[in-house]
Amino acid sequence: MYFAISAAILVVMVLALARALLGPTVYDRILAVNMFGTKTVLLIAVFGLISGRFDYIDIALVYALINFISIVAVLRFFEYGDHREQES
Amino acid sequence: MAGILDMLSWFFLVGGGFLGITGAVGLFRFPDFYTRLHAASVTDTLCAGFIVLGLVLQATDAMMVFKLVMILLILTYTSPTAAHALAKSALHGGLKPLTDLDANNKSGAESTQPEGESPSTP
Amino acid sequence: MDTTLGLYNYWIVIFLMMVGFYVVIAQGNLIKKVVGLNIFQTSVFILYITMGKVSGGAAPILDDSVTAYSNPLPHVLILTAIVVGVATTALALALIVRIKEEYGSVEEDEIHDQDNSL
Amino acid sequence: MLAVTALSVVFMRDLFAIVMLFGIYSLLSAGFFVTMEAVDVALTEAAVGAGVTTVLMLGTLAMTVRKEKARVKPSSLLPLAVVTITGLVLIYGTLDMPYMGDPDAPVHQHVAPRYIEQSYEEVGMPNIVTSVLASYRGFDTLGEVVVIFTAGLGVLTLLGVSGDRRHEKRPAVMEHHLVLKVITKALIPLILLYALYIQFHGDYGPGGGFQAGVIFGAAIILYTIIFGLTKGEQVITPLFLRYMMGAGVLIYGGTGVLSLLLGGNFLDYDVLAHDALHGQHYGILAVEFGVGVTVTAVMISIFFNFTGRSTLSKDEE
Repeated sequence: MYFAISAAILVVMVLALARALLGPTVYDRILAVNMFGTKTVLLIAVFGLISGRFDYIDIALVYALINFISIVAVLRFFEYGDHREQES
Repeated sequence: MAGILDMLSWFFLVGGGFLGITGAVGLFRFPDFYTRLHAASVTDTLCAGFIVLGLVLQATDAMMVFKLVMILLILTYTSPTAAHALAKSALHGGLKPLTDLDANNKSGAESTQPEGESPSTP
Repeated sequence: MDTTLGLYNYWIVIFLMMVGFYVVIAQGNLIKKVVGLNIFQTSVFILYITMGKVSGGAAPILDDSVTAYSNPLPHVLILTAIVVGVATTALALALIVRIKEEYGSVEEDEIHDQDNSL
Repeated sequence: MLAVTALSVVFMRDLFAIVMLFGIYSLLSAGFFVTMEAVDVALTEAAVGAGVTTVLMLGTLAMTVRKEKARVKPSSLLPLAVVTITGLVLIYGTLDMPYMGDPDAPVHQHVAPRYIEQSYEEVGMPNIVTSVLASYRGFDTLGEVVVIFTAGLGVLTLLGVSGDRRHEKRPAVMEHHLVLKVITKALIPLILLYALYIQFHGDYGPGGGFQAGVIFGAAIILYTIIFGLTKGEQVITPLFLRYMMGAGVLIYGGTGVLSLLLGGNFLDYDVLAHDALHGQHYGILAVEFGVGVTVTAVMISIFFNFTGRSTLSKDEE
């Protein structure tokens, strides 16, 4: 049953990856990466339950934090890059 | 008691999985960025919540429950925030919502971002 | 079938390694080269971790209920290698920034042209 | 999936998209490490690959160009041939490799059994990775720390901005993101607390100085991204960062020298306390702390330099 859940998450990941590859605008890609990150957190958490060792939860926690940081960073630099292009 | 908990947990897990796939299909199929954002972020948050809740009901260790709850908390904090920031910067960056088909969708997208256009160029 | 499953990881590693290699030697853009280098690096990490895997082994944190562990040594090596990797990547990127400032370009061809025209 | 992502990197022109894909790529490889039971490595890759590397690459992109130039001469045939031949040779080589997960493979015969069986008696730590990292292979790790320190110095020399230009007024870029600011304020203490947990829980679970340093650095980087470089440098001044970078290495080396003075070998922690196990414990704690301090300082200082440089080059235009 856990495996069914992980399979579902994997399907979601594949679709998100496809969107990241196709994504016409940059924002689509960022969105897909964000979703991908969230799903990785869930996948690792589920995996931790499968194996019954709660060390994995630590990793999932780190992911949840780092994912947010990277999204914010991407947004910031992207906005910043836009300003540059407009000015020059 | 254990049986009920188990059933509840499976209900959450299956619901989460279903929502996740729905969201991903939406992310993949919807026509423009804002609709995709809607599909992804709303289902994403709920799906994460469901799956983590399901896992919490399955967990045996108090520490594990605590950490899972932390994950849930962080996800419910960050994921809507990220979606909001994304929508805002997309609007700011000049990406227009798709207008011709459904006016409802557009007004919905704009009413949640009323301050989106005012603090613009430095 | 057994061969395929047992060696599948190595093949993926080699594929990734070659992709990274190709990017490094065939692409002219310096930033892309750094990404290629990183891909190469990750493939080496995966190779090591694959070697450290023992089937049925658990993560190398001692626990009474576990009998077999995966090999901790590759983990240690790779752990430090990742952090060192990001430090060197930062250094490479810093160099690229300086090159961009001096030459006004991050394309290899243009930098060569400028060097030759001096 | 890894392969698809890597391949698509080759064909993408837009460097920004490449960086995004690289983020996904490193998330994927971290997932792979989890399935391979390498929890410590996955933790590191999660913090480093998805967070810091992406941030740094974006910083570079902000300073250079976003699009790759169209190639003039399509001379990719020769490299392709070289790559294919090398790949084939390597694949031929794998035919002799032991299968994945085989417990009789040569890798598992040499020193690993000793680490697994005796490290608990000799070092007293449940996490074998930590005990090997800090105790058995302490010299290696010292070397790595010095490498990181050197890389930090290198970035400082290449991109460092001289003192008087540093204090020009720089506006916070994300001034208008109110929601982000509030959430970040709530999150940062959590991240810092979690980094400390990782730092000091490294003996029992996955974690240790390297990971904690990166996460700690990421928290400060997040603060700087949201509130601007000026405020970030008020939290941790660049001068303090430089001291921190050195101090970490010195703590590590100092532990070694201390054990030398107390009559043991260099980095032999047995002599640090009344019995060997406690000595090992103190030694590893000190060493991990040193590692954490250096890694934190180097990460933050690299990031400060990148951002400072990019705001400057913007002013010059």
